[in-house]
Amino acid sequence: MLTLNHFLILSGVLFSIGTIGVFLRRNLITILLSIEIMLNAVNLTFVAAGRYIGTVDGQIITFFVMTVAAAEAAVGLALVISLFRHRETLSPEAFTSLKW
Amino acid sequence: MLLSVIVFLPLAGALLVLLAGGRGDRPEREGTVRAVALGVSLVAFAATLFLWWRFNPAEPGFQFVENHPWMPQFGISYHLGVDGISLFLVVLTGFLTPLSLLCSWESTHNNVKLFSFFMLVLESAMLGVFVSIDLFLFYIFWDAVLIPMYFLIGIWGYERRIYAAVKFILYTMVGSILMLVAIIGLSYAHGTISGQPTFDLQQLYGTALTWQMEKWFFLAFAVAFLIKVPLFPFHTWLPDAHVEAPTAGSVILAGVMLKMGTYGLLRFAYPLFPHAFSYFAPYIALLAVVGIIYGALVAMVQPDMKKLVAYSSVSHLGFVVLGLCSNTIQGVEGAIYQMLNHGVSTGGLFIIVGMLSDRRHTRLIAEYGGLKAVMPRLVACFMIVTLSSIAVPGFNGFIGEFLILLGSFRWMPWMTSVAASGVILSAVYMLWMFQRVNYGDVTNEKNRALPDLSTREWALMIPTVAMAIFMGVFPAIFLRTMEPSVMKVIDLINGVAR
Amino acid sequence: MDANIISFYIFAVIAVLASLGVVGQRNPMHSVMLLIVSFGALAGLYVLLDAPFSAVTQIIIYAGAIMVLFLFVVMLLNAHTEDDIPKTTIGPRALRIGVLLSLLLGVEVAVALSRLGITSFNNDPGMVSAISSVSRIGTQLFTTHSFAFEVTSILILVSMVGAVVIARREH
Amino acid sequence: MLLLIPLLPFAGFVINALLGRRLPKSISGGLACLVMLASLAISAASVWTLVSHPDIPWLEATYYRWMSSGDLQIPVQFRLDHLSALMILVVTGIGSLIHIYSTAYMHEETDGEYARYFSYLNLFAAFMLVLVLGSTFPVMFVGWEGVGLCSYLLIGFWYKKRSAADAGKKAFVVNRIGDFGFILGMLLIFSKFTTLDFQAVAANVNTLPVEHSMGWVTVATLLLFLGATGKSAQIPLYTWLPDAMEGPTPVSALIHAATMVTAGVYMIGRNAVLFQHTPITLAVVAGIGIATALMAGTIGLVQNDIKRVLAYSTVSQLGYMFLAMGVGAYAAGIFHLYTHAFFKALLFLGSGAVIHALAGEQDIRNMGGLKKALPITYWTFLIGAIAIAGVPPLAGFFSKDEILWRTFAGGHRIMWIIGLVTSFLTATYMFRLVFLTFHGERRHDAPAAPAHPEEEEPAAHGVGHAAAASASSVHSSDIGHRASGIGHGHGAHLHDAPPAMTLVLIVLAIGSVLAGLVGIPHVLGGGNRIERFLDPAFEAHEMAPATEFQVSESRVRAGASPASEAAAATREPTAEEQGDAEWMLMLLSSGIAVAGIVIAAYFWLRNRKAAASIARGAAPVYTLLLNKYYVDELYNALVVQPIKQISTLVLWKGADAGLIDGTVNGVGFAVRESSGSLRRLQSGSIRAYAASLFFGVILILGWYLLR
Amino acid sequence: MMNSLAATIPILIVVLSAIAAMLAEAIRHPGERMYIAGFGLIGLAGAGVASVFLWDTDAVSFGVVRADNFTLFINIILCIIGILTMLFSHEVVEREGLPAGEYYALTLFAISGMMLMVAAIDLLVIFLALEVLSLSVYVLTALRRASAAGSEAAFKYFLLGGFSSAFFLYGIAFAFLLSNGSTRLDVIAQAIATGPNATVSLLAMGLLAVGFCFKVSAVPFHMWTPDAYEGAPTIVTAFMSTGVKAAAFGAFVRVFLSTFEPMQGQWIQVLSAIAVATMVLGAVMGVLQNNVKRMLAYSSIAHAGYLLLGIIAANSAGKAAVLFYLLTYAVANLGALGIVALLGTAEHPHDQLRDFAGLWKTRPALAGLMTVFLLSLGGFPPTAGFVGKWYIFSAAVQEGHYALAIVGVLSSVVSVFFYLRIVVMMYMTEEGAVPVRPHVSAAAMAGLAFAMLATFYLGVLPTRVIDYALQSIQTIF
Repeated sequence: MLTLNHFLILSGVLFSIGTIGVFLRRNLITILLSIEIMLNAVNLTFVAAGRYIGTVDGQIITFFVMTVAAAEAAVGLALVISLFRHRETLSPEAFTSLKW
Repeated sequence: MLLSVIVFLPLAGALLVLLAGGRGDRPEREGTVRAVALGVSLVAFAATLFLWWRFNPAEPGFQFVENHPWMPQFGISYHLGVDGISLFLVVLTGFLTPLSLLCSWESTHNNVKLFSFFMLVLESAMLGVFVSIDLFLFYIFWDAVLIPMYFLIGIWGYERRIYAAVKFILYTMVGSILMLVAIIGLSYAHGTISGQPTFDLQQLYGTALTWQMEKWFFLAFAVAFLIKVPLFPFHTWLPDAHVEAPTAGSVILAGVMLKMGTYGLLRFAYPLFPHAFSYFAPYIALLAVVGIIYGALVAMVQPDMKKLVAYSSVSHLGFVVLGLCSNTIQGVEGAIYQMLNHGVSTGGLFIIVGMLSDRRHTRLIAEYGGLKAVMPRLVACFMIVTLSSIAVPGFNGFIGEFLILLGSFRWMPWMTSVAASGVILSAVYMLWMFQRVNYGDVTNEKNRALPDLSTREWALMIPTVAMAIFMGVFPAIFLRTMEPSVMKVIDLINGVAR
Repeated sequence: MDANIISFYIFAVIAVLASLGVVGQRNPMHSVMLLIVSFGALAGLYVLLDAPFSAVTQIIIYAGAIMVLFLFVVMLLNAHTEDDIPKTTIGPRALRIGVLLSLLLGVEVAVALSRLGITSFNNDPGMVSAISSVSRIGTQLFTTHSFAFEVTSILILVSMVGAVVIARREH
Repeated sequence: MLLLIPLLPFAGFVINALLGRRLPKSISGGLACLVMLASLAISAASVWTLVSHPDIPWLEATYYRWMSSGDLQIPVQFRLDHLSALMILVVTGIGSLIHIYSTAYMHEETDGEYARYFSYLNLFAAFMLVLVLGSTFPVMFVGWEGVGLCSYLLIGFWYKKRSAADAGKKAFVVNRIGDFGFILGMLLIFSKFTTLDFQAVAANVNTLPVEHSMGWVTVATLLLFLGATGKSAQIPLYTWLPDAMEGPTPVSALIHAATMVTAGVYMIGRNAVLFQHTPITLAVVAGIGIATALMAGTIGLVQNDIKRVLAYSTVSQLGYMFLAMGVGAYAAGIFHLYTHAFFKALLFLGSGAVIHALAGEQDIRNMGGLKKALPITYWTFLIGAIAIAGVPPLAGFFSKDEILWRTFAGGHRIMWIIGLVTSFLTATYMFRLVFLTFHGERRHDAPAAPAHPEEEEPAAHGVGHAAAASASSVHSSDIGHRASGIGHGHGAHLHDAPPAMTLVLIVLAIGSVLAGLVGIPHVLGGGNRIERFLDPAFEAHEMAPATEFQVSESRVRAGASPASEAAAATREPTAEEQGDAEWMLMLLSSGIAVAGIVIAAYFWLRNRKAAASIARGAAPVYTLLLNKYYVDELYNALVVQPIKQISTLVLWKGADAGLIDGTVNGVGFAVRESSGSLRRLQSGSIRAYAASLFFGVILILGWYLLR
Repeated sequence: MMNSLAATIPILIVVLSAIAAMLAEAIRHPGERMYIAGFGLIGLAGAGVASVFLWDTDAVSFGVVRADNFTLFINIILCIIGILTMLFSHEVVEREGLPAGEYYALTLFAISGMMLMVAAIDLLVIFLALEVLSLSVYVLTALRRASAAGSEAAFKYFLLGGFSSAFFLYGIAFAFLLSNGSTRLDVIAQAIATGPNATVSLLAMGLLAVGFCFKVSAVPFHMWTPDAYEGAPTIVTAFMSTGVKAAAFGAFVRVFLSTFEPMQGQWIQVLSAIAVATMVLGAVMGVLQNNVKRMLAYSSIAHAGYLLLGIIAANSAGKAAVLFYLLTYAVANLGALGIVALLGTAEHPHDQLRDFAGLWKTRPALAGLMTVFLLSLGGFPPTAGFVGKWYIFSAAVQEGHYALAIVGVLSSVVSVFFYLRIVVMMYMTEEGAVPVRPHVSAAAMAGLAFAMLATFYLGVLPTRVIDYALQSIQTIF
């Protein structure tokens, strides 16, 4: 039988997969993608919780989260472009001029 | 109102100085600025004398009290008052500030406006420390003192001035900020007992604290004050600060600021926490005795006059702390008297060293020698101040030291006996320095044609010397006035403990 | 073993594998594609959860709009692969520590959630239909959440202005 | 009126100090002498008042409350009893003479220096009078330290000379060591009696039993005695006095012979009742006194500097006085103090006249044959020497004999024998001095005397006292100039000092002859008037009604107590049986004095080679004595240098700069260093930042989950 | 209708002024000078006035925005921050060639987001407001397109901010689950009160704490702060160091001291540990910084630590202290960074420590003002900073958190060291080769003067403001 736990644990797994991206990938765009994975994992939680509780609010919040994700993606990608213009690379290791 | 006027008059004067100085650093306005600053400080001095004149010596409690609610939510009030203990420190502050302004007349040309500004701000803050009887208000003034002094050392000091200034401010802050925590804790502890937290000193006296609290609060207070004093082994900021500070800064630092520490012990740390006091007093006294000997021994071998005087302060202030710890009438009165003495005599020494270094731009003893033949008048004043500093009877220093020893002897004869050997050592280091600087032949050609005291310098020396002698000959005038208040404080301490 | 469970596991496996693919890929283009796959799997899961609206928006907005934006940038920057900058301020060992942290995080979340106990869904048909009703979602969105909805407009305005001002070429 | 006694010299000091620079010598010097003479006159009048009222024990005047703190009430109060009466007469009398002498002696100084000299001298007199007149310990202490201060100033009067400045400082510091004891003594007394008034203390202590074991009275008196050893140059603190000879000779006469150095003796006399209560202390006092007397006598035997010989002689005589005090013969001690003031002042001033005549020469090996050139000086000096040697009927005989007799009578036989030996030594070295200086041939190599007195320094001094010897070279402005003024100071041009000086010498010589007459003992039919005069001062009295306001402290006051009567009993030997013994001893000591003179005559008048050969034969002893038992070196090695080294290396560089300040700076350093390494965490890499973030999350969640 | 909108009025006014600024930029002819900051000033003043009028009304709009006194107090702080920023901005924007319309619009949007974040009583709205302000600030950070550092800073800020908001959102999800389908704070509070599902509530609380700690830059979530502050245009640094902190702390206090207050026992140790680490690291790491912006970034981390003490104390003094401290911190920090901004030019940012050498000789007034602000940051009487610190620490002591208070005061001594380094430079070091420092306009000087007066006013006569702070916390907690 399908339970809430299934979905919550799945979302947890997806969420932590998202966090790995920043360490594994040397590409800013992929790192942005991993944030999207995390947001989606949260979405899954919301929908599952809404289903469990019996409210549509979960889905509505998912909708807002998508909006936020879109807005973030727009700004993030703009920043990526801007960074690329400065350094001609997308490796996060290239952007360590600010430190200490 | 009188106390508020006294406290804030220099501050107003400081703003006036800013106005008088015009925009920026304008050397052509220097004379005006100096005159304004000196005038203000003299008026303030006159005001402190007026205070003394109106003071009722028979009354043990606070007089000229002003009490206005300030932050009533926390029981903080603008509460000023003087008693016999603080009265003379107020007068001393008023006395030394014009002197220190005057003694920087020749040596400070770099932005006199700002210099005078900070001096006057400093005066205000110091006066505030001595007349506040609300812990919060006291702490504000206490900390506010640091800033102008920091600038005075840092801007107008000598080579390592920045190091010294930073060390000074951070070191003293470490202590005082722990005291802040204790002040807050005390207030709330009082609040939990009486229902209303307060910072009013008189209400806080006798607050029943648990032993743990009392112990830690006392230590926090004591460390703050002992750093300021400075008691061995918290003293190392002092030589640096003194050596690097401009003359005026040294005079104020030694003359008044160190007394803030001893004053704080007497006014706050001891009577607020009498049990802890009686528990810790022997240890503090032990440190004081070590400091007396240690300061003297280290002073003896210093090659730099200012440093020597700085270490001598460690020694002298050790006496004061010892006297305060004894909690006997003579010990405490002697300690207060010694605070005043030290202000006059060490202030005088710094002024003289300043005069010498104005002329020769060095403070190393080895650079001098045979000055008596060149500048007999200066050296005569030097001699008198030296004698006052080494407590020759007839001068002020003796009264203080004698009373302290007398008082503490009744408490701890053995410790006092050791402390009394400081009497020998003080003669050794001061006379040795005096001799190396003033006696013998003029060995350094640069010293051959130094001018003797100028009129301005006479104006510095005469009050100092006169005070040194006057206070040595007529101490009863001072002692009589402080006695009722001292009795009261002792009763406060004894009323609970011992 | 009902169909729901089987579908759940299928979708879940797809989602996890695709997500791992996203972060395990050197080619950003592939990562984006795999993410779309993952999103598809999630949409399937939404369906399982009786949330068709979410499933649809997931496909339309996420896969259809946001991912296209990503793709567009990837292609714009012509960044088909990672730049090999051997010099890294953070060494491989430290990198492993980072990965370890992530794994630890997953473990922690999983442990926490497993403590919830079995919480099965209510399969009351009335509730299910209420959940999956788009009109209800619309009503809710424009009544209870109307203010939040308005806020998103500002959010989008900000991101629009921001994206423009950042990405605009210097004159 | 009592106030005027010290106040007049003080006024002289103030005027000379402030205006002296602009005054001619005649005025500044005249003023100084005038105030001293006025003071003498007032003293005499005061003493007359006291003496003419036998019913009152003292005159007292209270001026104002000086220190007042709780139960400590110290008025500025002067008290003139018989003891202080004698003292103020000595101080003002001898003081006046020496002032007069100085007007001539110091005449070569510039106006400013001259005035400075007299201002110091006046100040000294003022403080000395305060010391003597003060009715309480603290007031006495004012004078006590004040005279020390003046001594410091006057020893270092020729401040350009390093040795003089050093000697002054040494005097002050050594005195301070004594003062340390004095202060502690005061503290102890106050802590027990809550009074520091001499009479009140005496009255209080009389209520206590005599302390035969180490009690607090003993401790207090020992501490006071430490003060006395400092001031009066006794073992172990005597080393400053010989060095003090760096000062002008009249200063040596006044301060380091006649008055200041006797303050310790006076102080014990003042507290006779207190000391009488502790046999232990008395024994210590006597022992130290006689040991000092002997030691100084031996050293005096071989010294070559005329003033140093006199200085050691002073130390030795002071030892006698302490011996007297220690055996309870207070009156005898004070009597010796009084006679000593005359003849020692005379000797010093005489030596000053010699030095003056020889343009600063102080080494007796370079003198000789001055008898003819300086007849007045010679004869007065000789009188002084006879007096100090103890030849009857001069002053020294009576006082010294009294002491020896009392020692003997008190049963202190060993001390008595040492006293006799010392007496012998005294006669010997004094006459050695006389013979070497005035008799024989002039050993001063006249033609070799340089035209420039500055180069007169005899380089090969041997003793190592370049300091003393360099007197002439460094302060050329004074003695050197004077020499040139008087005619280059050698050969036929030698002559006696100016009238002001010779007059003083003559007066003192008369004094040395006659001063002893007030103390002719009973056996000689004299009735020992001085003893009867002084005795009341050594007892406790009811406090006399105060003349002016008095501190209203109620104290327990005992009257003349049994204890003091018992003490009196030991002092008053039953005359008859002991009369014979006293006669015998008197003869013995006179004989010893004469023997000493004879020996001296043999060695230094007749057969100088014999003296030299003895010196060679006992070379180690001779060297030891010449170097004063190496005590200065010992102190230097054991005390001075260790303190300096420890202070510099251990305390300052090690503890202060290293440990304490190192800790303080170390905290700062630690903060900086940790700042430096912690900021490396901020590596700039976004992955590190993310790791930090995740790390935080994991910690928080982990805390909740695993708790 | 008006009533239901009342709570949003200040926010609306700011949003409108932002839009006006945007439109102004749009209709402005290229090269035409226009005082766009004026729109901001008007809007912020209006918002401030509106906030004053709303005082004590406790208006609620849409069920998710609540203009209680707490909100309004922070609104006023934000208005002050905004007004000062606007006053400083005009010449800075012109001199550094920042896109004016966008700059003002984004700043004002950010302020509206901040106001909303504090006013919101629904986690979802808080999240959205957080995103509004975050996105605005990210963009503002990167606003100087020519600067690689700016973009780098912005991206770091953005990426870490993205992570943290994911965590935050995750926390909201659990809260949603916990409260049976609502994100409203009061409902969540009820759910916690009625019998919390321990694990879910802990998860929700922990993850929300992460989000807030990130925004207030508490250790170990602080890593972005120095880089972002250094890379951003100075005026933006000034703005975000104060505004974001005020808003984030406002929401933090609201969520943790009302909704999650029953769970105080659960979060107090965590926050204590974070506070200690924040205070110590912030102070210690600032010691060796040579870039003033970066130094002040570490200082702001330390200050976040002190502010956390107020939350940990969790008594009324603590809550009021947080508000008061935010105000004192805002004027002082904005003043200090404002001076840095005003002295900088596009070529020469004037943000290195040595750039300040001899400032008092050429610009005594600015040096004096800077000193006052630094002393206030260092907590010296009689400036506002002292009263703020005293209030915070006394709140902590009142609850018996002596250890925290002692760590706090000691770390504040350490931080004094680096504030003094600037003072040392300004007064005690000879002027180096610094290019001519630009002129500072009267408007900016007026702003600085206001900040200084506020600093002294709050330091000497804080009673009234403290009273307001106490009033503003009574309505909600």
